[in-house]
Amino acid sequence: MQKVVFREDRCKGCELCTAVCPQKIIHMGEGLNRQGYHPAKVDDQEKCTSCTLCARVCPDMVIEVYR
Amino acid sequence: MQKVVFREDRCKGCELCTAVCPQKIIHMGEGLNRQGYHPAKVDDQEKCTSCTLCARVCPDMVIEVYR
Amino acid sequence: MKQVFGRPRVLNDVVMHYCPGCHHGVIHRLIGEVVDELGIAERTIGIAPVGCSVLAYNYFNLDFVQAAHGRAPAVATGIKRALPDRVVFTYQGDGDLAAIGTAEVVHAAMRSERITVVFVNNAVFGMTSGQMAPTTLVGQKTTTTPWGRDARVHGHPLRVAEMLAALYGPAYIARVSVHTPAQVMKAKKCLEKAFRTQLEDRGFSMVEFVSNCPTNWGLSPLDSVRWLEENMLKYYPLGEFKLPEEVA
Amino acid sequence: MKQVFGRPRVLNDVVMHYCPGCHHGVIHRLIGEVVDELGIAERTIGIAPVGCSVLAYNYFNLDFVQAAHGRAPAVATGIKRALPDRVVFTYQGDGDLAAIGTAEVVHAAMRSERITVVFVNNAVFGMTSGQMAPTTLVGQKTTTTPWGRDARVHGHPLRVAEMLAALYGPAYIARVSVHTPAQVMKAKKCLEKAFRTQLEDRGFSMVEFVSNCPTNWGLSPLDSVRWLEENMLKYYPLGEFKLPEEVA
Amino acid sequence: MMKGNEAIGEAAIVAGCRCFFGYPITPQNELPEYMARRLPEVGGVFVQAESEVAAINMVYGAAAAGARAMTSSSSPGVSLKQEGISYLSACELPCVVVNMVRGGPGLGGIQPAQSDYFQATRGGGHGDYRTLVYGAASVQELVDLTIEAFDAADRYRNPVLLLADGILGQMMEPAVFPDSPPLPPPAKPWAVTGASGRPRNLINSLILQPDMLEAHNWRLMEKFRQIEEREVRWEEDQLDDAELVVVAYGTTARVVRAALGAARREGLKVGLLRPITLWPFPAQPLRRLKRARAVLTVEMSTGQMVEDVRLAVEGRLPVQFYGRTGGVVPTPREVLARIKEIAGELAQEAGGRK
Amino acid sequence: MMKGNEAIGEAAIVAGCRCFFGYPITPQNELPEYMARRLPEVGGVFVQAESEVAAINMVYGAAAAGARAMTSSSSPGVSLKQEGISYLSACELPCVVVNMVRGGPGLGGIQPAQSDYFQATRGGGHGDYRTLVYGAASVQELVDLTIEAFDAADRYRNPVLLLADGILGQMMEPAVFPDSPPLPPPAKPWAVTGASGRPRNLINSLILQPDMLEAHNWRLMEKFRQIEEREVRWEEDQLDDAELVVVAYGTTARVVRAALGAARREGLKVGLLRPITLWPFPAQPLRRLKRARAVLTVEMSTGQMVEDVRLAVEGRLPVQFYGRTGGVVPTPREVLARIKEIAGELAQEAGGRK
Amino acid sequence: MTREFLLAGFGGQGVMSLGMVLTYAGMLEGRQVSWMPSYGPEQRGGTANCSVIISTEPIGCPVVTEPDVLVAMNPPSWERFCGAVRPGGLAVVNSSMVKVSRAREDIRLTQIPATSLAEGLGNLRMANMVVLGALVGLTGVVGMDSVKKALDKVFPGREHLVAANRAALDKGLAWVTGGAAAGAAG
Amino acid sequence: MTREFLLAGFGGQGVMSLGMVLTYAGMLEGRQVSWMPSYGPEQRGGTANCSVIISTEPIGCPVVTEPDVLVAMNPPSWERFCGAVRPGGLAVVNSSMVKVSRAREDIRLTQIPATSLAEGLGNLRMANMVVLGALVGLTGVVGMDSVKKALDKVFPGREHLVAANRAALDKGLAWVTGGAAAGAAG
Ligand SMILES: Cc1ncc(C[n+]2csc(CCOP(=O)(O)OP(=O)(O)O)c2C)c(N)n1
Ligand SMILES: Cc1ncc(C[n+]2csc(CCOP(=O)(O)OP(=O)(O)O)c2C)c(N)n1
Ligand code: SF4
Ligand code: SF4
Ligand code: SF4
Ligand code: SF4
Ligand code: SF4
Ligand code: SF4
Ligand SMILES: [Mg+2]
Ligand SMILES: [Mg+2]
Repeated sequence: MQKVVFREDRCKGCELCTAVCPQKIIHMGEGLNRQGYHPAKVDDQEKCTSCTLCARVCPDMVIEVYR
Repeated sequence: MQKVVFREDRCKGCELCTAVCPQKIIHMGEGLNRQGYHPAKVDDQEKCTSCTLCARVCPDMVIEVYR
Repeated sequence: MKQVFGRPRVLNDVVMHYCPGCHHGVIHRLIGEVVDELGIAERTIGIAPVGCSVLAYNYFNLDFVQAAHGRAPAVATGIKRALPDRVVFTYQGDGDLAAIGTAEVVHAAMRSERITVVFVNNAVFGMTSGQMAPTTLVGQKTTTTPWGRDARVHGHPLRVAEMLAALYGPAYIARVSVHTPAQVMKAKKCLEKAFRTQLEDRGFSMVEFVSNCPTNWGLSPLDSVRWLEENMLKYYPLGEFKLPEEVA
Repeated sequence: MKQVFGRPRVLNDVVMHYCPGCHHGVIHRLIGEVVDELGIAERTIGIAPVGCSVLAYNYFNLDFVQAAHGRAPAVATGIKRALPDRVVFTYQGDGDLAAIGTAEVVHAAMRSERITVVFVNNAVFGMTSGQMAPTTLVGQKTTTTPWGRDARVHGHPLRVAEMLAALYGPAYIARVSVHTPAQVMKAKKCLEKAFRTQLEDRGFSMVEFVSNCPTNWGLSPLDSVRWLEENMLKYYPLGEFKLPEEVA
Repeated sequence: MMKGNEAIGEAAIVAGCRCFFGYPITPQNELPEYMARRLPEVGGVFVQAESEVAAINMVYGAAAAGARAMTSSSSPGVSLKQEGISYLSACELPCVVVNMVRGGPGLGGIQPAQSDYFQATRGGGHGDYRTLVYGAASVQELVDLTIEAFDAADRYRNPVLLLADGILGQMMEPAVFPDSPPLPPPAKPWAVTGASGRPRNLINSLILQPDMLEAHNWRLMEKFRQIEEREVRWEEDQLDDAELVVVAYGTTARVVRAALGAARREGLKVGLLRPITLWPFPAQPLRRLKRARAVLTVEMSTGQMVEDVRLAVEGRLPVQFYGRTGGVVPTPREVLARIKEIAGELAQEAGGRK
Repeated sequence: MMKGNEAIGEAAIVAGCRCFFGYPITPQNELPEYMARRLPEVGGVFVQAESEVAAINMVYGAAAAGARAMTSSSSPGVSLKQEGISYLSACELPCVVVNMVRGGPGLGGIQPAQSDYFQATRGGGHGDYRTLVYGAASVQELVDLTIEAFDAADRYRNPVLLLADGILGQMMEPAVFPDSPPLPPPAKPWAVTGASGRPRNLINSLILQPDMLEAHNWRLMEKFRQIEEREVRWEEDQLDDAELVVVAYGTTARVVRAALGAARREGLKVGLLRPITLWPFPAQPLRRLKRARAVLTVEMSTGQMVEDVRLAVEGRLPVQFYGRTGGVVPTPREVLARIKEIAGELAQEAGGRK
Repeated sequence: MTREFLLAGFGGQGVMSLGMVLTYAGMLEGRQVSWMPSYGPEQRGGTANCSVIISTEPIGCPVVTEPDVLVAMNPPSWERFCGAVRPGGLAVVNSSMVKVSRAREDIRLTQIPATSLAEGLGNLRMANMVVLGALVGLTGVVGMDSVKKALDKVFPGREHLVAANRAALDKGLAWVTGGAAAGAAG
Repeated sequence: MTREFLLAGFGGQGVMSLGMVLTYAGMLEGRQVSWMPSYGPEQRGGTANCSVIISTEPIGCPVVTEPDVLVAMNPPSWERFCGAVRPGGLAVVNSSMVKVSRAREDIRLTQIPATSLAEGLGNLRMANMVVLGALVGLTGVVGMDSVKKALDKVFPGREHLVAANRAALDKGLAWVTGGAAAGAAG
C-alpha cells in the first residue's frame, strides 16, 4: 500500500519536499510530466513514516499521505 | 518706557497671554479693535519683568518685549 | 489506511499558476485548512487585489472579490460593514499592502475592522517581474535596484507587523513563515488565531508570511528557502506581536 | 532698552487668518525663529498642503509650494531629490498627514528622505469644519461623530509619532505642544533638532505638535488649552521618540 | 425645507441606501455629516474613510456585497475616485457617486462650477466605460434624482453619477420626499454574501485574454447603448417657436430660466433645453428643432458640454458659447445680454437675406 | 535598436530629464527599470514611489523645483494620477506623463489598447484644463515625441501626455537618438529653489476668490488656444485623391497603413490621416478634404476618437467606425475588409445617383 | 413678483435663522422660496450672510447679489453690501451697532436699534427677530401670522424660545409701525 | 517584400536573441525591421515567443499572427502555432524535441535536430543559432555576413560567445545546404 501518493502531473519539480523528508526517500523522476517538469517520487513506500512533512511544504498539493 | 508692546490691531482677543503672565498684569481692553476683538493690554508696565512668556504663547505675534 | 493529509475541501482541484516552489501555494493551503476546520466556508468572502495572487479567486471555492491594487482592506471594510456576520479576509502581497496600500491597511487596523489580512511578504514585486518592494532587503538586487537596495537612497525595509503592532487598533498581529514543516504548523496556528480573532469579534487581525519568490530572486526553490532563512528572517523576526485582550 | 522678543524676520508682517487662540500661529512663529536662527531662509522651501494652514505660504517669506491634500511628503521628496542641498519642510494637519496622506508620510520616513515634517495634530479636520480626524480622541464629538468617537466603530486614535518611530528609517521623531511657555521653548528645541537632522543629512525628521482647534472643539481658547492638557496629552504623550544616531 | 446636501442624504435613505462612505471636502460636507447622524438611526453604516480612494473602494466592497452604497465628494476628491469608478463599471457593480463640483483645476476654489463635465461624461477613468450622469437643478430634483440614481444603478449594474454644486448643496428649498422608492431594490443573486446553498460568486475585472476582455467590453457597450436609448432625460422650455435655443443644466439652467422670462417679455423667441442626464446627452431635441436658427450653450466652465451640443447639431446650426468659470455664477442679466446680442445678429442676418 | 519603453527613457535623458518617479505596472516596466539603471549614471534621480499618486506628486515637486521631470504608468495607474495632473496644469508646472495604455476598464488586461483617449484628451481630472497629448506610432517616434514633449511642456508650462501601448513599448525597431535636445531647456525663474537674491516664489493653485480663479482659468485657456493653434500635428498618407479617409493613430495607424497598400493595389481610393497630437486633434485636414465621401475611424476602443472626427467633419461626411478593444489588435485584413465594404457602399450610392 | 433679501451680520447674530423663518413664512403663503448661506472659509472671518428669495415664479439662482432688501446687523456687513442694494430698494440697519455714514439717495433706509430693543426684551440674541418683525411691517412680503407659524418649523419643540421670539417680532413690527403695536405687546 | 517570422520555444532556448540577431541582420541590409516579444503573465507559463518582420516597406503591426516562417523549438510551440503559418510558408522545427504529428500539406516543413547539433558543438544553448543558420540557408532573407555582424550588436564585448555562435550558425547553414559547409566548418 502507498503511504504517500504523489499526483505527478501536478508536481512542478521544485524539490522542496525532498529536502524535508526525514527518510530521504523522495527523489526527482527522470521523465517530464504534462507540465514539463521532472516530478517528485517515492519508490520506497515501506520506509515512509507518513509523517506528512513533505506534504506540508509542497506548494502544489501534490502529496496525499495515508496511515 | 514700555517693556511689553501690544500691537492692538493685531490682537484677536484670545486671552492666552493673560493666563501665563506671572505678574497678572495683562487684561482685555474694553473697546473693539479694527478686527472686531477686545485687545489685550498692559497698563502697569512697571510691573512687567520682560519675561517674554506672554509673547511666547501669543499666536498672532502681537507682543514685542523689551528689556 | 486512512488519509491523514490531503487537499482542503475548500480549495478547487486545479493547477495553480504559481512558479515552482513558490510559497503562495502553501499559504493558500493553510487558509483552506483553517476555513475548513472552522467550518466557515459558506460565510467567508475572500479578497484578492493585484499581485501574483490576483488569480487566487480561481483556487478557493469561496465567494471572492478581485480588488484594485492596494485597496483590499477598504474593500473588505465595505463588505464587512455591509455584512457584519460574514468572515472577510484579504490576501495581499508586499507591493500591494506595504506600498500602494499602506494607508488602507493602517486605517483598517486603526478602525479595528473585524477582518483578517493575510500578508505575503516576498521582498519583491513578483507579478510585475521583480521590482523593489518596500520590504526588499538592503543589498538585495531587483530590477529597479540594479546595484542592490541602498539604505541611503531607498531607506531600510518596512516592517509592517511591527508598525501595525505600534497601533492601538489591531487585536492580533503575527509574523510567520512556511519554509519548514515546523514553521508551516506554527503558521497555521497563527492563521487560525487570526480568523478566530475575527470570529470572536475582537478586532483587526493580520498574519504576515515571510515568503519567497524563487523566480524574481533568481534562485532555485531550495536556494530561495535557504536565502529566506539566512536573510529575511534576520530582518523579519517571526513571532506574535499583538494578541487580543481577553474580552471582559 | 533692547528688544528681547519680536517677530521672526522670515515671517511676513500680515494678519493671519487663523481663529483667535489657534496654535497654528505659535507653530508658525517657532518655524520662523528656527529658520532665522539657522540662517537658512534663502535655501529653504516650504510645502503647505490642504488644511487650515493651506495659506501658510502667505505668512512665510520663503519659496513655497501648495500641495494636494496629503501629498506633501511626496512633493517634498520631488523637491529634495532635485535639489539635495536645499532645506525642505512640510506643514501638515492630522487630516492631511494621518488620513489621506498616511502612505506618503510612512514612505518618506521609510526612505529616510532628508526632509522635515511639521505635523499639527489638533484632533479634528479644522478647515472643513470639524469632522473626525484619525487622531480624534475616543468620546470626542465632531460633526461626523455626533455621539463622540466610539472605539468600537471608529477605532482608537492613531498615534503617528509612535507609529513612525517603529520604523527603521526616520532619524528624529518628537511630540511637543505649545500650550504653555515652557512647552513652547521645548517645542522650539525639538524643531531645531529636526531641522538640524536634515541639515546634517541624517535622515527624515518629524515634530508632531499636539495642537488645538478652539473653533471646532467648541471651546474658548483658554478652555481649549485646558482640554488639550487634560485629554490630548494623556493619549499623546510628549517626548522624543527617536534620535539620530551619531554619524560615525 | 432642507439643504440640498442633506436632501440627497435623506433621499438616499428613502431609496434604501444603508452604506455611505465619505471623506470631508467643501462644499459637500453636510451630506456625510447628515449620514453620520441619520444612518445609525435606520440601522445603516457610515464610515469616514481615510481618503476618497478608500471611500470608493469601500463602496466597491459594499456594492459587491449587494448593498445600496454611496459616496460623495467634490472635484479634487472625485478625480481620486476615477480608478475605483472604472473598476465598479468593469465589475458591473451598482453605486451612486455624488460630485458637488467646485472651481478647478488643482485645488481651485470652493464655489460652484460645472467644469467636471468632461470627467463625468467621458469617463475620467481608464478604459471603455460610461456612467449615467444626472445634473440636478433644484433641491427637489436632488431628491428625485438621487432615488432614481439608485434605481438606475441597480437596473444597469453600473455606477451612476449625480452632479450638482455648492449652491444646490447649500441652499434650502422646499422638497417633498416619497415614503419609499418607486421600485423595491432588485434581488442580487450575483452578490458576494458567502457561498451558502449556491455556487460561489465572483466579482472580477481581470480578463487577461484579449478576446474575452473584448467580448466583455462589447457586452458593456451594449448595456450603455441601452442606457442611451432608455434613460436620456431633459426638460424643454418654450422650444416650439424658439429661434434661439439655450442649452444649460443645473444651476446655470436656473439662471438661464430667469433670463428667459425677461427675453420673452422683450419679444425674443428664445427657448431652453435643460439636459437632466448629461450622459446620455439629449441630442434628440436638438436634432428635431424646426424653427431654431442658433444655439447658445451656457456653462460654468470654459466650454465642455458645448462639445455635446456640437455633436448633436452636426453643423446644422451655429453653436455659440457663454461661460463663466472658477466659481463665478453667471447672472440672468449677463445671459440676457448675450441672448440679445445673438438675437440681434440673427435679425441682421434675416434682414440681410431679405 | 531598442525597446520602445527603453527608447522613451533614453530620449528623456537626451532631453535633459534627470528626475523620474515611477511605480511598476505592466506593460511599461522596462521604462522605470531603464531609468533606475541609467539615471544614476548621468547624475539623475530615480525614485520608485509608493504609488502612482505619490509618483505624480513627486513629479509635481521636482517640476516646481525647476527640473525636467517625468513619470510613466499604464491605464489604472494613470487614473490614479488625475488629481495630480489637474494640479500640475493648474500650477503651470511642466512635466511629461507616459501612458502605455492597456485593456480596461478596471484591472482589465495588459495587451494594447487605445481606450484611454477620452481620459487623455478631455482631462480625466477635474476642472478646466487640457494637456497636450502625443500618440506615437513607432519606436523612433517615441524618441522624437518624448524629446518634443519635454520641450512643449516647458514652453507652455503644462503637463504633456505621451500615449502608446504595450506593442510600441515592447517592440524593438531601429531608432536614432539626437545628441542633445533641439532647444536647451529654458530658464525657470519661477521655480522654487530657495529665495536667494530674489523675491520668494510660490507654486499654488488655491484661488478662493471666484473672479480671480476665473481670470486664472481664462488665462490658462488662452494658453490652450495657443497650443491648439501651434502644436497640432498629423501625418497624411494619400489623402489628396482619397474618397475614403481612414483616421487612426498609434499602433492602429500602422495596421491601417498596411491595409492601405492592399486597398490601393485593388484600385480603391483610400487615404490615411494619422493624428500625432490627439489633443489638439487635427481637425483641419478633415475640414479641407475635397474628394472624400466618407471617413472611417479605426481605434482600439469601442469608439472614442471618433467623437473628435465627428466634431471635425460636422456632418459634412458620413463617419464610420471600426473598433477592436480589450487588447485585441485589429489585423490589416479586417481593416481592408471594412474598407472594401464601405467602398462598395460608396460605389453603389454613386451608381444609384447616376 | 420676486423679492430678494440679503441678510448679513456677525456669526452670532442669528441672520441664518432670521432668513430661515422668513423663507418658511413665504413657503407657508404658497410662494416659491429659497434660502442660501454663503459658505466656505469666509465664514471664518466672522461675518455671515444668507440670501432669501420669495417669489411667485420659479426661482433662478438663489444667490442674491443685488438685494431688494438688505439687512445689515453689524458694521462690516453694511460696508460690504450697502452699495449692492437695487435702486429703489430697502436697507434695514441695526442702528445699535451700525453708524450709517455714506447715505444712498436712491434707496429707502430704515435704522432700527435692534440690539437695544432685544436687550430691552432681556435677550440680546433676539435682535434678529426684532428685525424680522420690522421687515414684516416695512415690506409686507409675508404676514405676521405666517412668520409666527414659521417659527415652529425652525425651532420645533422649543416652546420658550418661540414665545420670546414672538415678543421680539411684535416689538420690531411695532417699532416700524409707530408704537401702537409695541404698546399692545407691552 | 515582407517576411514575417514567429520564433517560439521554452524560456531558456534563446528564441528572443535568435530573433534579435535576425532583426539586426535585416537592419544591416537596409531593410525595415521590427522585433516584438510576447509579454505578460503568459511568460510565466514557460513558453516565450517573438515576432520578427523584415521588409522593404514600412512595417505595420509588429505582432506576427500568420507567419511566413515559424520556428518551433519545443512541443508546445509547435502545437500552438503550426496552424497559424501562412499557406505556402515555412515551418522550421527543432526535431530534437518536437515530434511532428499532424503534417500540413500547404506549408514547407524543415526538421532540424538543433538541440543535438548544438550539443555536438558542446553547448546546448547554441541551438537557437543553429536554427538561425538554417534560416539563412532556407529563406535567404538575410546573408550570413550580416548575421555574423549582427552578433556583435546583440552580444557586444562577449567575444568567446560570438565565436561559438558563429560556429553554430555555420553548422545550421551547412545542415540545410547539404553538409558541404558543415564539412568546411568541421
Ligand atoms: C494601480 C495599479 N498600479 C500598479 C499595478 C501593477 N501591479 C500589479 S501587481 C503589482 C505588485 C505585485 O507585488 P506584490 O503585491 O508584492 O505581490 P507578489 O506578486 O509579489 O506576490 C503591481 C505594482 C496595478 N495593477 N494597478
Ligand atoms: C483630495 C482632497 N480631499 C479633501 C479635501 C478637503 N480638505 C481640505 S482640508 C482637509 C482636512 C483638514 O484637516 P487637517 O489636515 O487636520 O488640518 P486642520 O485644518 O485641522 O489644521 C480636507 C479633508 C481636499 N482639499 N482635497
Ligand atoms: S510522509 Fe514523511 S517519510 Fe513519507 S515521504 Fe513524506 S516526508 Fe518522507
Ligand atoms: S514539493 Fe510538491 S511540487 Fe515540489 S517537487 Fe515536491 S511534490 Fe513536486
Ligand atoms: S513679559 Fe512677562 S511680565 Fe511682562 S506682560 Fe508678558 S508675561 Fe507679563
Ligand atoms: S495672546 Fe496675543 S492675540 Fe491672544 S489676547 Fe494675547 S495678545 Fe491678543
Ligand atoms: S513570480 Fe515569485 S511570487 Fe510570483 S508566482 Fe513566481 S515565485 Fe511566486
Ligand atoms: S478652524 Fe481650528 S485649526 Fe483652523 S484656524 Fe480655526 S481654530 Fe485653528
Ligand atoms: Mg511581493
Ligand atoms: Mg487637524
